[in-house]
Amino acid sequence: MKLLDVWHKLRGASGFDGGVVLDMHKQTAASPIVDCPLPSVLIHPLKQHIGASCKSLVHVGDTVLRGQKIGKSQGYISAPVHAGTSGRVVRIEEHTVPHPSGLGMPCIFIEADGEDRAVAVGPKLHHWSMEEPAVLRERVRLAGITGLGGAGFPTYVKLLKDQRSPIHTVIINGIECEPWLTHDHRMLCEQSDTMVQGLMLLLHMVGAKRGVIAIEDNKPDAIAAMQEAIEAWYAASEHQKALKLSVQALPTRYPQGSEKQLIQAITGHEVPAGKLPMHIGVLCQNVGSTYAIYQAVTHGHALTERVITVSGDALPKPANMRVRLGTPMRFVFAQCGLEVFDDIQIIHGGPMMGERLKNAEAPVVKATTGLLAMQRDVLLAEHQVEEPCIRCGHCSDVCPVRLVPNLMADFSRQGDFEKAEEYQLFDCIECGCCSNVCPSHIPLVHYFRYGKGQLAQIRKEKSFAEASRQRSEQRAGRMEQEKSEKAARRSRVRAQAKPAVTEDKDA
Amino acid sequence: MESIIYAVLALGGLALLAGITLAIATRVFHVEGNPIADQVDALLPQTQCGQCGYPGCRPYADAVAGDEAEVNHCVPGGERTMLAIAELMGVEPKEVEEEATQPMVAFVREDECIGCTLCIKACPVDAIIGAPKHYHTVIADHCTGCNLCLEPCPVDCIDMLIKPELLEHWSWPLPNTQRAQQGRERRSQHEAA
Amino acid sequence: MMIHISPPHQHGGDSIRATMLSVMIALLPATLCAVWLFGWLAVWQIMTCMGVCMLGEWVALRMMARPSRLSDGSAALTGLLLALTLPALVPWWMTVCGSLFAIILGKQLYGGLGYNPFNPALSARVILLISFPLAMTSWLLPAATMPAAVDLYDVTTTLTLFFGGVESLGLTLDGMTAATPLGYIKTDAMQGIAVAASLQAHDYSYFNAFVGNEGGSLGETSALALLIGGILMLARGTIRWHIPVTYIATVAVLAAIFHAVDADRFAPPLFHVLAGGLLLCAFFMATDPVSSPMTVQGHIVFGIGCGLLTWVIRTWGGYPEGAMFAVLLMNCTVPLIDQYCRPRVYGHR
Amino acid sequence: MTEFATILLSAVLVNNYVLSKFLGICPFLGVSGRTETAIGMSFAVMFVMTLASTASWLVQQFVLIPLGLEYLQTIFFILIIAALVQFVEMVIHKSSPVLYQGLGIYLPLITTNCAVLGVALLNVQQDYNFFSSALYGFGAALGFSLVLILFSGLRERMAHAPVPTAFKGSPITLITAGMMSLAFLGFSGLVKI
Repeated sequence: MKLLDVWHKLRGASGFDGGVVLDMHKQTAASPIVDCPLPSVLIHPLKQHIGASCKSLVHVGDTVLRGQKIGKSQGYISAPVHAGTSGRVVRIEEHTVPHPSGLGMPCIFIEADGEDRAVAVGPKLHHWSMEEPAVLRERVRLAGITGLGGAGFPTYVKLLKDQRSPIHTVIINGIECEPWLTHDHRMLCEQSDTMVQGLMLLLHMVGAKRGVIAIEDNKPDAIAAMQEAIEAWYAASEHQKALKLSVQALPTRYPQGSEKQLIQAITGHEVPAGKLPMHIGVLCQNVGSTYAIYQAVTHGHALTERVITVSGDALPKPANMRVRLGTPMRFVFAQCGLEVFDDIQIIHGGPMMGERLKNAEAPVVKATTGLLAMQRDVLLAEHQVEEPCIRCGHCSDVCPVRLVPNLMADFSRQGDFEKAEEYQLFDCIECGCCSNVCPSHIPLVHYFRYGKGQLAQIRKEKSFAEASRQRSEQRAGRMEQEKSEKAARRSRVRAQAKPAVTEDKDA
Repeated sequence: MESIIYAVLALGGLALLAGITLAIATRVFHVEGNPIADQVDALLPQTQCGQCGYPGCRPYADAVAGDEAEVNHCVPGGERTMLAIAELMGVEPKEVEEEATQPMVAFVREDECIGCTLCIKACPVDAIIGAPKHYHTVIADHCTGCNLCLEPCPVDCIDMLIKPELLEHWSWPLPNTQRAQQGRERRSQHEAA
Repeated sequence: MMIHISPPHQHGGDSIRATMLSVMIALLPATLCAVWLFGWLAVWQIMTCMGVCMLGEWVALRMMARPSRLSDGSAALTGLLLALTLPALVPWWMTVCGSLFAIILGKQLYGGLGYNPFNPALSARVILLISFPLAMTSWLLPAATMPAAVDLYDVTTTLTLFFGGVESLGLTLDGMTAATPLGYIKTDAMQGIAVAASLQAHDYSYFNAFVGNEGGSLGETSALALLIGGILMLARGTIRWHIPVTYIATVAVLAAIFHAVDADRFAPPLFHVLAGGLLLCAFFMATDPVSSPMTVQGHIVFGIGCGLLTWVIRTWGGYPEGAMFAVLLMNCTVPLIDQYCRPRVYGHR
Repeated sequence: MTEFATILLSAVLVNNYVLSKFLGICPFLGVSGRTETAIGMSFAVMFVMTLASTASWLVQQFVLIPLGLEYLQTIFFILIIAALVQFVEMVIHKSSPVLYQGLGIYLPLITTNCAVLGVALLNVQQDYNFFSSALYGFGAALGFSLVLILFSGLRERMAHAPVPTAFKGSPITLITAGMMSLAFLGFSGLVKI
């Protein structure tokens, strides 16, 4: 195995294993970010992150301000939800959310009053370098920031300063390896100074010395803009030479932007299985998250808006938009000239990892990276007839995690989930490379999701059965005890010649 | 004649030797208990519903391990449990007699409950709480949906409800391709054959 | 009822048919070379094999009420591969039997494309070899060295040969056939003749072996054509380099070591690499995706195993050529290789 | 040295018990469904066969020949093998209940495994000395194990293949065994005895 590692290192110019080169379709790469107008009603789902769901803090009829907390986080891994604009709570009910199941969840509906009055989550901290990292981290938590790259992991959890594994490198993930999406690209070009400031802020919060801005080499303008911004920063602040900031251009290859793969490409280390990047001293933040963190700290803004790419081959006017969270997708599409959705498939996110949505009613949430309106007939699934696997091995060639996808999918299909797990099913990052290259059009990722779901189900049933058994055994023991006590009492009663009547009653 | 005696003696002697060796080995390599019953019990869903005809999961596990019961009597466990037990026991899988329906949970209509505690006594997993003459309530998270509380209730105030489908509990179904379905069918055919 | 469809929604455009087509294109040089060497006879053999294979597949799938898979080209490829491993002079009915073995026994009985544990073409080839040892080891002389009486570029002559056998032309096998280099060094070795002497006695030249002007199966003789095809497949990414390279390298290294120890008994490495079906097996048989391992590590193990077995059987075995047996034997080990040769998963030690 | 290598190679590859002598087909087909079971069976057979060939050699040399009882060879050998198998069964039951469960009926069936009796009888026939017979027994078992394990891998892979209904189960298994046998023919002539 060691020899193999050497081989991987030698080959390591491109950084991570596997991966594919895709058609990028970055039509909106040159379109500046525009503001999406405010809709009349905003819809805020009570869970927009990985972790525990939020509890509503408002009632129907309440008036709220922009940035006011309306959903209280429960549990450690969670993030609060804030009102997107000022107005009145009109409904709290189930509504469809961007989720592949098409099921709904409780949402807070806010009717905008048009004034858009805002409230901050805290005072403006322009001199954040004087503040304690813990204070800043608390600010990030209050602002409800989650990873804006699509996964939605609560950001403040990642900013924890751990003595056992101090963070030495902060990576700003400007890779944006999904086709069609360009919002991070535009942010890097338009907000390069803020990005450098945000990176400084992150370095300060975790006490790291090295900051890297990773950008794929298909965005030369973003690379140039960031380099310029960093040079300008070095020129402006003589005294902070101890910090090493750099822009790293990486070859364009999907899934370069996946956190684990990016860390491997930049540091050469792998994140151990079941651990987080912080355990090897790395913090990775998305471009959008960095911007949101900076805004939260310096201006006290809660996370109420984000930049998304609205694109797709069925969209008349694709754009990069700053959208208020909670805006219904139909409204966003209408801004881009799309009103009728016949034969059009909406994808929430990019084409490689995004989900197909049933309709355009769901709102934009924190994890929305982009909205694609695609012609149905160009999508893979529409003409996908699953053929037998010819074991060509392309799937394991392109797997960035070095799995053997076709065998795992086979085990999942046959219902042999334990075997699939033995082949490290849970290490799959569902990047979709394997499905993308499969000559037999096998929906491998779907099989993995199915397998993971079934395994989780089996596990849940197992633990439920175990708990039931314990309760049942306790009950059996208790009844046994009661029985023997009763018997003992009865024999005692019989032994005494003429027992008192009251005693009998007790028994 | 002599050769017959030799033959008998030699064969008898060797047989005796083998017998003694085996007798000693039986002592040395004696296996205690029946670890199989524990393994079977671990596979059962522990609903304690008694639909198998045994008063709970452990008794059924003992019966299966002792070859006294077939592997296909666990209704709530369904096909998956049957296959797992059959594989453990190394026997041919058998069709499950009744397929379990959707997961259910008991619910007490509190305004009708008279507080008789009969259901509390019937519940095999202590999932119903309440005091005499007070409303009883089912702890939904503990309920195994075994139906055992329905029978004793004198006023029929217990309903079995389908567990609602929640977004958090949703999981991906098998892909909708023909091959995926065929794969599952083949699997079950293979197990059954 | 909602149909759930998982990402990705974008596909790279690869397909089974494209893969099969790519292999067939890579076989084109070897096929043309076979036609150049053996004239129309090669054409009849190849057409029979491909036709019968496709027909067999169509009938088999029809009988099992399964959708036809002819359009993906896998049956045609199997036929072509089988034809290239056959001696040119095999009678037509053996060719037909072999093709049916390949498709029905080797492939459809296992469940069709993707499920056959053994390479269909090779298993049919071995069945034929064991059933008809004489016919399968009578190697027709290439057209260039053929006696004038037999014109392999003549349609009627070759048709008569193909359907009626040598006897129908009033000839005997002796005048038209020659042993393969592997064959004569083996027979000579049994009589104690040194390798070099044996090669010299049979006018062996590396150049002829390289371009293919020597006795052998239809498509296995020309190292040049096979190399062109192999490189084409490597360049197009149809196969990975690990199996052919480790396979050939193992044979070469073993041969070099033993040749250095005893040059009289063991043939030189280059001879081994150019001789027999090694290159055909290394590039086209051992790399058959269905019957070879999945992972890179597996490929390396598989290639080394094939090389080792090929050389051992050639050198010490009863058969002069071991390549196809070696690949078939290694096919047996593929499930185990798949199970034990998996790459280290990201983040695991 | 060369002689020992020849015996071993011949027993493992060239004259493989399963694929060229067609001995031991019962466990070969019966226990090859799963690789783990096959590996367990392999160890059991290796143990039994090596011991059986040595024990039978000893009995042949020191009991049967001196007493002139060669005609009782078969019954003596079966007695020894039966006792050995019983012993192995107890050891496995104690040390690995899972393997014991997996081997199931095939463990006692080693008794009637013709390969074991075959190795004992062939040893006598070929006039091997003590070490040669031990080696031959071990080699034959090694060959059996090699083929059994390879075959179990193939069968695991075939288990879920859409084999035509008429060929499901034993037919395709036997065809595969035949194909393996063909492949092993490649070794013929490897060792000249």
